[in-house]
Amino acid sequence: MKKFVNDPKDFVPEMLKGIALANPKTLKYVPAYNLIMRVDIPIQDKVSIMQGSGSGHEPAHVMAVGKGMLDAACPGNVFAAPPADYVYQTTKLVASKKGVLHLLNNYTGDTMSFETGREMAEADGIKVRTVTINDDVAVKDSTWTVGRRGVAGNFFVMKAVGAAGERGRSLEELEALGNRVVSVTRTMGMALTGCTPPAKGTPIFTLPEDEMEMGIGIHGEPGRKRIKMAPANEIVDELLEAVASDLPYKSGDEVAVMVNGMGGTPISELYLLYGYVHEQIVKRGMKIKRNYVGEYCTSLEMAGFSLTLVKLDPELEDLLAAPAEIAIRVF
Amino acid sequence: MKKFVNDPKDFVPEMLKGIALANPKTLKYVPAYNLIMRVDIPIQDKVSIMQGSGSGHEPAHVMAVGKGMLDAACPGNVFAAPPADYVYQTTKLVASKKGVLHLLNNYTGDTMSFETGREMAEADGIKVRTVTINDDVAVKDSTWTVGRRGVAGNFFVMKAVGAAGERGRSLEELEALGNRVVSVTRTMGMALTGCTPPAKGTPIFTLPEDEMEMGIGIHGEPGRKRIKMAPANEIVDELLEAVASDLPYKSGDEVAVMVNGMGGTPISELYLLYGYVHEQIVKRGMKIKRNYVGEYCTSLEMAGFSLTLVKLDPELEDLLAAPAEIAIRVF
Amino acid sequence: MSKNVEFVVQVIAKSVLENEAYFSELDGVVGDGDFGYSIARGFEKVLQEWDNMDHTMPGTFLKNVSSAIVSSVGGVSGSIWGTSFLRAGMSLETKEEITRSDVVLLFRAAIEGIKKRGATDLGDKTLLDALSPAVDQLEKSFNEGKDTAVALDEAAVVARESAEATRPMIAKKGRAAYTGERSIGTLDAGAVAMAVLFEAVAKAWKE
Amino acid sequence: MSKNVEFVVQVIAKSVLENEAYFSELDGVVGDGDFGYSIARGFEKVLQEWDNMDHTMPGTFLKNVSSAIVSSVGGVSGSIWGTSFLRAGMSLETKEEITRSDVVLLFRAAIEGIKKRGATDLGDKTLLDALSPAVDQLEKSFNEGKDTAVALDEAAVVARESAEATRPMIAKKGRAAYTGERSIGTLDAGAVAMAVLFEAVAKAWKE
Ligand SMILES: Nc1ncnc2c1ncn2[C@@H]1O[C@H](COP(=O)(O)OP(=O)(O)O)[C@@H](O)[C@H]1O
Ligand SMILES: Nc1ncnc2c1ncn2[C@@H]1O[C@H](COP(=O)(O)OP(=O)(O)O)[C@@H](O)[C@H]1O
Ligand SMILES: [Mg+2]
Ligand SMILES: [Mg+2]
Ligand SMILES: [Mg+2]
Ligand SMILES: [Mg+2]
Repeated sequence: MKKFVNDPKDFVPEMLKGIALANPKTLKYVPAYNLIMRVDIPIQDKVSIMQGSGSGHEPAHVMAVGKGMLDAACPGNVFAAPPADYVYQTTKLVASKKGVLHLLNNYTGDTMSFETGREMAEADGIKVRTVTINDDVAVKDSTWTVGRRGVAGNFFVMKAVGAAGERGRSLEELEALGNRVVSVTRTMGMALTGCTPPAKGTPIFTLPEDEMEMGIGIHGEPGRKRIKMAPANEIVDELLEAVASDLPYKSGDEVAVMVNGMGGTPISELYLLYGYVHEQIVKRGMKIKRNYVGEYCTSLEMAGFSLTLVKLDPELEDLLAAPAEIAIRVF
Repeated sequence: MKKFVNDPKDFVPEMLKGIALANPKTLKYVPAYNLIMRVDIPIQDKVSIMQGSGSGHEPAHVMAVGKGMLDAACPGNVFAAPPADYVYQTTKLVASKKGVLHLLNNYTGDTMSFETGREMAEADGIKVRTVTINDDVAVKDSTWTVGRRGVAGNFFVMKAVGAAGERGRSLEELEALGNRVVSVTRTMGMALTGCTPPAKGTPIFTLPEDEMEMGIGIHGEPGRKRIKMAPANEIVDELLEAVASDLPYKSGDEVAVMVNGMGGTPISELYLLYGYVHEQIVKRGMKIKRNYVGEYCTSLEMAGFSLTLVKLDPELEDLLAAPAEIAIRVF
Repeated sequence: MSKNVEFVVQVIAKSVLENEAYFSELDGVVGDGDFGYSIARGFEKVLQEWDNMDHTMPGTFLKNVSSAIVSSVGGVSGSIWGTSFLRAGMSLETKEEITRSDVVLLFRAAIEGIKKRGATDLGDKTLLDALSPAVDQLEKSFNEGKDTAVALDEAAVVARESAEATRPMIAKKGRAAYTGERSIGTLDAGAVAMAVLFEAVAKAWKE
Repeated sequence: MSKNVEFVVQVIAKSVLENEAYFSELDGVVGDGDFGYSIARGFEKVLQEWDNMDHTMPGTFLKNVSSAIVSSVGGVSGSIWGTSFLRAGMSLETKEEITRSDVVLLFRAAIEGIKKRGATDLGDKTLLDALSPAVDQLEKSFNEGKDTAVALDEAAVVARESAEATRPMIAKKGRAAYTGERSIGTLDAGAVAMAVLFEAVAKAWKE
């Protein structure tokens, strides 16, 4: 395994320690519950917003903690949802008079932990609301499946809800806003390679040199289908068609576009992809108001990317444009 | 080759197109000379600052163009310095009354192209000064070598000079400032894997599963020595000792610290590394005033990182803290 | 008999730790490869907390085991295994000694808990598909008056057969479900774990 | 004789394009693996611009070749090869026809240009270490009155031997220099390219 790691069991705690040391004025690391939170939380007249999920998706979600986005994140081990107890303890730590908003990606494990954690917190008299993110169009939402997964689109929920939270919105308003963002956000991802959880030491899956996986999840779950490698533009065509036709996004729509790297794909390739994505979206008659090119929700060192479209309205656009002070930054 | 690419010959142009399309209000792409420049350049009462180098180091340098940093960047092909003609043409395009500052990393190819390009520009009566960056301590600066390489430390030169440029400093002042930053900046990098230039299609070098390369350059040039894989902390110990003892950085020094990813290493690992780097630097009695964790100067999809220390003074710290509007951004 | 409960939990814990890599590998085929790691951390915690647990009543002991798991294991496994031990413990109320029929009831309670927590049932390609038939066999063997060692052996055989029988199934729960059709032909990691654990307990019982 | 100059440049261009991958591979051992790609782009440009070039005088023609290279090839190769063709062209002044001794002078001028531009000399493990001895041999063969085909063959043999002789050398210039000791035992990409090109020209001349 070619990774920077000491004892694999310490991978997540050591990463969280690094985040806190890099942001001493704004962030705090609480080892007991594996959580990163703002030092100035709870703020009583502001709803506290938290997200939990497996680790391995960085910067999601621990590096998205900060004024204007999350107030706390409680990650589990790599690709494992946090224990229900962490969700409960984190909720208690951040709870303000206005309540706590739980954001989570729709995976069985996360749902289970957050349901239990919420019950425990509510038993303590804490007001909790939940927004479940499920933007992945790769999973067909048929009756027998567990529903669509939450993937890179979660960024837009965190950002919009985070900005609205700073503006003093109520818990119910934030819940409604979060669900509204989910309702206009769609994503599909693909992978060129698998990835290796530090504690496992071997790749979750391996792809032959000439094959790629379409419709991948953010945990290395194999996706929809495995096909031969293709030129970048053809890959974009397939993802864009799947994403755009799902909502659907129509000519005249104002959109935000995200080309999200899976962790191992260099930014040069992401911008190469964006160039063609941009042209194709414009061809479809949409107006690109905001674009996001980089890593927002990854799968460790997996090579691949996901494409996200968000249908904007003036309020949403304004919330996305608002400032946020989080760990991922350039300066 | 597992990359997002169409015709490998178009890799760089298609990436540059993407950068321009993602930043229509601020950046312009000039295909004829493979360059990215600010739309509002030249500004006659401001020195224009440009850097050129091979491509494959993104975000350096084409994604570092914008108000407060570079005014233009003229990349060559992947890992090949730009043709002298591009340097000349770019210099002509950005030239202002106050002159043009050339920033370049110390490699034979880049030096040759910039020397020729500068001569051609000066023949047209353009004022040009040059700052050559050589922060890499892995290369012993003996008489017969071509001198130390310029690596991730170039970020601090671009940032400081860029901020000072916005403040109207003269060409000579910027040249002096740039050289001053170089004189207090030291870096050493290492790799866990090689990398594959799109046009080559195969890795420049491959490392066995249990080996790593210490003292790597940013072009996949093999480094100082190949040794067995080691725990993250031990790798940090070796790089930090090499970097810190070089200037040397002493107890009481105020420093900026950069943990720079080589392209294929996920941000989770970079923060894990930073946590230990931070502790060790504090142990050495230095004060960390600014930290940088992420990708600043990469080698395509190489897995690895470099560690940079910059000795700060109040002026330098202030310049590094100044805002800059460049392509790499979170929102 | 209360000592037996602790003995069985010890055996389970040891065997989970021994099989950590194997279980993760199974989960990696169509899942995300963390199953072994997750429950291993849980039973590690169980062993750490061992001496702080209440050993007077098997019921409270099993509830302590549940807490150790819930506070250390995330996701599906944390909830599913935590619920199982919690429900099992609750079913024993305050009994100090337990009978063979208590054991069957204890398993039934755990199974009900899993069905509810996991919104799942037999045929979804989960650990239930091995656990449930194995418990049926255990009850049958007990009713036929076979002694415990034999009954455990017979249950273990059924657990193994049932685990193998998950191969043709299509996963309807957990991450494996995202792969739909592609989960056909693979073994469910949780089901195989059940077979491994029943076999380990049966073997240890004889020694 | 001017046609011969164009013929040789044609052969060089074709052979560089044929050997693009091979040259890059050589540069990849201790360099950065782009040598073949870089000069291939240069000679591609030369062929594209071919018809726009001034073919009246070999000197100006060679200068046009130089411009095509300098405007399309970056780094060391752009400067080194650009300089070589520029100096070679300048050495011919305005001659319309050139002699064998002009050919030797032309090569000498190119070599001087490389030494100056590259701040290098024989023994630094660069293309010079193959080019320079090959040109010495060419001059010698010419002086011995051998006909051109034979002289080119003999120069090609020396170029190949000299390229092989770069193996024990330690690189003092270019990216390979960063690897210091480790460059020992490897062939210099540029030197091998010289051997390949001399061999190609010698072969083509006979046909
Ligand atoms: N909804 C469910 N109900 C009961 N058991 C389940 C459910 N989903 C998955 N499982 C079991 O859990 C195992 C996977 O556990 P684990 O890998 O820890 O979950 P995940 O990685 O999906 O969070 C599966 O092999 C299956 O036996
Ligand atoms: N300073 C120099 N002077 C002359 N030739 C050089 C010099 N440095 C390198 N070379 C030649 O150029 C070749 C490498 O060319 P290329 O790969 O294009 O350069 P780089 O990748 O280092 O910019 C080497 O094999 C060597 O023969
Ligand atoms: Mg998991
Ligand atoms: Mg090069
Ligand atoms: Mg799993
Ligand atoms: Mg090279």
